Amino acid sequence: MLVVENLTKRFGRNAAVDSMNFSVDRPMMLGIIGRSGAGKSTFLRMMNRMTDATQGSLTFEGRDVLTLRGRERRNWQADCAMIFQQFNLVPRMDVVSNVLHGTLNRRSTFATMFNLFPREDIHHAIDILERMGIAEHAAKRAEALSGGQQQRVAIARALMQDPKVILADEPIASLDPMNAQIVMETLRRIHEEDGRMVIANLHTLDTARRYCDRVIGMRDGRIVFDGTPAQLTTGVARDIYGADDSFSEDATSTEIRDAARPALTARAAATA
Amino acid sequence: MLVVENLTKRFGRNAAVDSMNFSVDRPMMLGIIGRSGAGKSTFLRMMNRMTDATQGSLTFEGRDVLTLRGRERRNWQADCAMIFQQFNLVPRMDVVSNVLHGTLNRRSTFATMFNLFPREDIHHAIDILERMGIAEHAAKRAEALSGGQQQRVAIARALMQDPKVILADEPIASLDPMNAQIVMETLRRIHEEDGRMVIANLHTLDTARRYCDRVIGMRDGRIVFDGTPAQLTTGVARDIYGADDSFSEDATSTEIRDAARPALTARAAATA
Amino acid sequence: QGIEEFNIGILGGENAQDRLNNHGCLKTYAEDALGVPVKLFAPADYNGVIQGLLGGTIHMAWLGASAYAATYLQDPEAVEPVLVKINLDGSYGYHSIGFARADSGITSLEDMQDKVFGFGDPNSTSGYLIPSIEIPMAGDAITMEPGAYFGDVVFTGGHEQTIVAVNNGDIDAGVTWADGQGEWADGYNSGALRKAVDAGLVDMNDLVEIWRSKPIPEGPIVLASALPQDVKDKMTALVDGMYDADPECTYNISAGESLGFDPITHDAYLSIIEARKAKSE
Amino acid sequence: MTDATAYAQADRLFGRKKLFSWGLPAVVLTYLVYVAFAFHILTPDMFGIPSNIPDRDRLKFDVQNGRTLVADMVSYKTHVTRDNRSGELGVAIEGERKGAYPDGIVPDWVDAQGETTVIDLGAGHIVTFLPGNALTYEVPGYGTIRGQIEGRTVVTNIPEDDVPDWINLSSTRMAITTDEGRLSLTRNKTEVFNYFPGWELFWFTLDSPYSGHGVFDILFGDQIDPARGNIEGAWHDFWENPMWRHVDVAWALFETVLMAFLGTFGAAIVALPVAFLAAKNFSPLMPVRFALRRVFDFLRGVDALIWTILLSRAFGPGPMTGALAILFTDTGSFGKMFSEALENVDQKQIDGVVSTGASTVQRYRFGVIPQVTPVLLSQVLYFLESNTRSATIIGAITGGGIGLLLTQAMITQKDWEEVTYYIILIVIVVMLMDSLSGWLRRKLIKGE
Amino acid sequence: MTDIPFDARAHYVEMTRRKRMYGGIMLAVFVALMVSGFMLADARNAGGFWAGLPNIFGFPADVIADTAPKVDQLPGHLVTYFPALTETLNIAAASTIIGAALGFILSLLSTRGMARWPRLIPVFRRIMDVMRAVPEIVIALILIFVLGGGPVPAMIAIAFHTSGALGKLFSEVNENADLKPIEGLASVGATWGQRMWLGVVPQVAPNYFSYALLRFEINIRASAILGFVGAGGIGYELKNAMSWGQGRFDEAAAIFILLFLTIVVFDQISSHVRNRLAHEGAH
Ligand SMILES: Nc1ncnc2c1ncn2[C@@H]1O[C@H](COP(=O)(O)OP(=O)(O)OP(=O)(O)O)[C@@H](O)[C@H]1O
Ligand SMILES: Nc1ncnc2c1ncn2[C@@H]1O[C@H](COP(=O)(O)OP(=O)(O)OP(=O)(O)O)[C@@H](O)[C@H]1O
Ligand SMILES: [Mg+2]
Ligand SMILES: [Mg+2]
Repeated sequence: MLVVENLTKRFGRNAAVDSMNFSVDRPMMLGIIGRSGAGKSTFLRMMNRMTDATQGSLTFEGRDVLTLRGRERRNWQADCAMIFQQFNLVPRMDVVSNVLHGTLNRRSTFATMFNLFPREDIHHAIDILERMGIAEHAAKRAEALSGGQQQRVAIARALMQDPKVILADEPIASLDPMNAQIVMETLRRIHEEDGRMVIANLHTLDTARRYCDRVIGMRDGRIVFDGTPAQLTTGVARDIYGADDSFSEDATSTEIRDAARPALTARAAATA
Repeated sequence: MLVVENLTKRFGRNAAVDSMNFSVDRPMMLGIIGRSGAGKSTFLRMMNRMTDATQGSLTFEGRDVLTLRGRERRNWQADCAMIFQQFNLVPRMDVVSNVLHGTLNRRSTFATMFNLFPREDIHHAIDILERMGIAEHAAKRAEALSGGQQQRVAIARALMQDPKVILADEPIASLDPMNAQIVMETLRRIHEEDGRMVIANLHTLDTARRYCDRVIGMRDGRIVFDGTPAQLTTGVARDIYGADDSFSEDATSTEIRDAARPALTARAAATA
Repeated sequence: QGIEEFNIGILGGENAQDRLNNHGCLKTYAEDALGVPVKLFAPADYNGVIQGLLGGTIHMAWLGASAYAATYLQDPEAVEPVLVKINLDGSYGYHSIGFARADSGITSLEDMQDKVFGFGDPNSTSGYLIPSIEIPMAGDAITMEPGAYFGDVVFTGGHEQTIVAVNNGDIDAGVTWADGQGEWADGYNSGALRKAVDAGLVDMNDLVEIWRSKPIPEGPIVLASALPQDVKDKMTALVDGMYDADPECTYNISAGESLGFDPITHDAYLSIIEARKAKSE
Repeated sequence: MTDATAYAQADRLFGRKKLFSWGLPAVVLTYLVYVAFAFHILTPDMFGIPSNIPDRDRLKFDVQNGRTLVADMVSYKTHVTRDNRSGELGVAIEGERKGAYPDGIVPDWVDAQGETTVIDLGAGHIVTFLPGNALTYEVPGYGTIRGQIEGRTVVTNIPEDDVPDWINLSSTRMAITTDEGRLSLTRNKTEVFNYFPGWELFWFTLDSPYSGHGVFDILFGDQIDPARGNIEGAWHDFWENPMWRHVDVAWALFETVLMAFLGTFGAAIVALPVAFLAAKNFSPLMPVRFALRRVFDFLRGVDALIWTILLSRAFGPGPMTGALAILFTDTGSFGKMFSEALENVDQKQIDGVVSTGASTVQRYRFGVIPQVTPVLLSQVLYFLESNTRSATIIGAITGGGIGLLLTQAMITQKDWEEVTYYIILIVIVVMLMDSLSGWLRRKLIKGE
Repeated sequence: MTDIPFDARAHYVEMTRRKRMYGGIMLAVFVALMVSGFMLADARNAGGFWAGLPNIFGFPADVIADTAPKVDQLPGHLVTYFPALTETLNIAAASTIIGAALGFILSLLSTRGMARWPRLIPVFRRIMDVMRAVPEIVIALILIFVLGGGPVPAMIAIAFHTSGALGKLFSEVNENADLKPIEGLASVGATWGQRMWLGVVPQVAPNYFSYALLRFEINIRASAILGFVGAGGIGYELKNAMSWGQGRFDEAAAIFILLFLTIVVFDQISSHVRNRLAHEGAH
């Protein structure tokens, strides 16, 4: 259903994404890993059409995404929700309004200008918030919520779009381990319960392993790994991250392994 | 040399410190423990004369501390250095200047305003920083240092005062275990090498046990324990903290037990 | 075509509130005569009124001769003079009076060498235009160039400020206006000095007169040329007949005792206009 | 690091710091000294260096003027005048027609009997107007001064070689100033000023039936004026008080606030859309952006003062001109500030909205407006407060508002009590606007 | 979630309805105030807004017409009026320095945690409010009466207002300053002066400087305006040239150019410096 061919994005002379090729035949949870600057975000932004590609094509259910213009392009964006590392909510607006932004594409510009959303949309938004477990914060300003809660609002906004695909750009990078787990589990549940496709950029291997059905590894804009989580060995990881032998997965792990033996944050202990 | 009699501090109707009585006959390292709100900080602040006592007396080497006024009071403050949980340095100033602030009481206001610190003071400050192991940061701004380094600057400032007593109010509460250890060891060394008296508020039992010669336990403003570290059993600790049987010391331990098994910070994992 | 409103501009000399106050009766009469709302405006200085007349936003004003000349020179079509105030003795003129502090030892322009001389408002006839032309004629050496004969030449902003500045010693001498009749000790019968004395601001014993100009023609009441003829006629007739109809109101609008207003034409101000034109070169 | 290098490094550091902490104050101090000389607060001859700075350029401190001013702010004087030609006697507060006592009525400290009038200034100072343009003034501790007009000159019994400094004497005029009052005698008139504390006639002028009645009388007492109810009549006489003109003052005050209000918000309304075109991240065209920036600089650089003068030609005197002057200048300020605020917007929020498929307008509405609103609003409210103050000055130039009344009253220098009144009103209004804008800021920005 | 059953839907709908209503009322009131205010101002003005609009270039056109033939004299005029401009700038700079110094002390005295006499904080706040509320022109005109003409009354008047205005801004900065360093200094026995100078000033200096620069910009205008009503400097010259009108418009134009350039130059310099300070203060 998703076919990416030869997709390339150049900023000046530097190729952020360099002839990416892969295809996906059924809704699944797809993880993209790679170190900073590998081109993960750029790929998602091209897919959501927030950034234009330099060349190549991207087809979703037969729709040639990269050539869409105007109204059609916005419709595609509505079908392809995006979740950001920094949540990218409107902090001064209340939670429900933020979720309702997911309907902007469907509603007339004029009506939304005055914040006039239909009542059933409002109720639907609150239902989604309930599903995310944060309905009691509905009337608060987004900025008043904790990071994990804000990310769940962002997911609620994405769900409000009723999208075919959810793109998540490092959704847990600014969260603590507890919240990270909640958010990843929510995404997984959405995928499983609603059957939506989820593409998530992740910066930790174990998360990708644990939640994804398929993992793509990128390095310098190119795909250097494409396979199941099981195939993702430490050796492969070293390839992807360009790390040497001292590389240990623990250093980037955020998983909460066992309630009795709390997380070892090596970094906290190591810094002087 | 230190005699505290009937010392009381009331905020409104609430007694933060309630007729405290104890005396110390030789310079020693004294730990004060107790849960939050027990009155530990209030006692230290009264001793340093940053807060006025409501009643009672505090005599140090025959000097009636609580009745000192103006110049004499500031002289006492110079003799009785204070170290804070949050370091309380001037963040935008360089490290040496912060250490030199320890001499403010000796220098005229005018001279200090124009940065006219005598050269021997500057050199002395550097010597102290060297002793603290942070001389290479001398010219940096205080804010550019890590927490543990900042606390060592604060101790350096205290030493610069050449005080008879050093009061330390939870000096390691905002430090990670590694730094906590360094700071506590520094304080102990100062006590042993210079023979200065150190009074430290601590919020963890094992720290008190490990570094102090004598421990005072407070609860609701009153002294409920006064003895050697050895007498400080888990039962006594339960008394002091008003905890029930589920109390386990591990929950507040900050000790670094084994380099191979890094610190368990229960709090970090427990917060959602 | 008719008009929708009629705006009267009032020049300085008193504080703004009193000015508006004194012209309240004129406003009432004019509203009756014209049948449109009449508004009074009291801008801060001569220039405010001049700009209003030039822009057509003010329809009637009592100008000084120099201010009329300024208006005429910038736009000859803007206004036309219609009436002039007649003094108690039947003349329509007044003087520019140069004065100094008695204890300064200054008694004439000769004593003013290297001293500070003060004018009022640049648009004032007696406070600037006439003295700036006539004073240099009083002696060969005298010019109005600051620093040449006088130590400095400044503008104080208005008649009242000049009087206060001389009295306070901020400047050594200045010019203001007076009718030149009656006693110096009273500040003459009318004029800025008289008002200052009446207000208790100065004691005339402390001041001496050091110079006096030739008679200066009283400024005209002008009407905007663009007004319909019948409006002009009505307003001219109204003010012309005011002395007989309501002496109290005449007293108020002419700032003191007078014999009312008589018609006048542009020709009476030709020499002033020439003088001003010469100053502008 | 060795001790020696560490010492050297620290010494260098403190050398620099010392230089800075001495250098900066020294520069500032030098400048202030220069200004003190430039403004003649200090002169070379104070330091023994001869200089030819004329006296008038030196700073002086006129205590007498200051005292007069303060006294005038809190007191009023009543004039008793005799016309020496007709012999007519008049009593008037501040010597003004509208403060005149009605014919035949005089205050109780004046005793008029035929051609003789006895005026008791208090503390034993008694002035007597005698027939034949003569008078006596009993000054306790000095004696009785006599004066008379004979022909054209003033004749007195004051010894010519020993005139006290509180008497100003010439052949045409005698003036006496004491703590209790002032007297002047010239050929035309004899005048006595008696000073009293307070703002006389603030509530009612003497011709009002309510003059001299207290609040209680008016509210609960008998009907004073048969034609009108007490409250209605008293309000009317107070509001239309011809001496203090409360109604005009209220209008003037209102006009001032109106100028500030229209100018500030008008400017904000004009500047907001334009600021988008001038912001780097929103402007489609660089030349447009550059041009708009220069337009903003121009509007601001010309300054409200000059705009006032330029606009008074087209719009004449009045509050609209003042409002437009503020509007022009502030459009420049707001244009710049708004576009800077827009350049600093957080792209993340916008991205979030864009990713849902929002249209351009929706992007501005939800991505941009919510985050710039608090910044803009607080800037606008801050300007509103400071423009209230500027509007007094602009009013003084364009001819409108309380500023005109104030400056004119100050320039004529006699009605200091009115000046005080206006100042108090202005201060109150500005402080009210300050609290109002603070209140709105908290309400609208911090949210309920 | 709480145990109490809680209907998020009804609650939220009710809340938006209320918010929308308040918003609507606010907007309506604001629009009504703007429109009626505009109409009122129009009615109380001598010339109407719409009638005057076409004449808006009347005055500039006269100035240009008068200046154009004498353009060669402009440089001379620029030189002539430069000293007056210097005086105006000196007034602005000196009053900013003095005002900032006073404002600094006032702000310390009126900030909780720093005040020398904490009980007097409200008193100092009120004092600053009043200092801010009195227009400069009032003080200048009163002082002219006592001190005579010249730049000093203007300087004092502006400094007076500036200390109130900066005092308030400074105390807002102070409020955000960290009190911990001050406590730290108190514990070593530092005097109040030392605590403020060493503990507060380093934290707030960049913000202070930025506000003071902004104020300097404002004070240049204030000092020009005060000249206009009688306190000397470039404003005085401008008023005289402008009042005389035709014949001296070339001088007016020269003064105008000087004033305009000065304001624009200082405005640009100060916004540049302030931007840099803001970025430096960020980390
Ligand atoms: N707007 C842009 N202009 C220029 N270069 C860009 C832009 N956006 C991204 N790049 C460059 O493209 C490359 C890929 O960036 P991208 O953000 O896609 O990486 P990433 O894998 O998401 O990294 P990170 O983990 O840091 O988010 C980087 O070298 C980056 O500097
Ligand atoms: N300035 C103050 N005003 C009013 N109450 C105060 C003040 N300072 C302290 N208290 C109260 O006095 C009691 C003792 O406070 P104190 O800070 O001494 O406790 P502590 O043992 O240091 O606790 P912690 O571990 O939280 O620092 C508390 O109940 C506190 O609320
Ligand atoms: Mg990225
Ligand atoms: Mg504590």
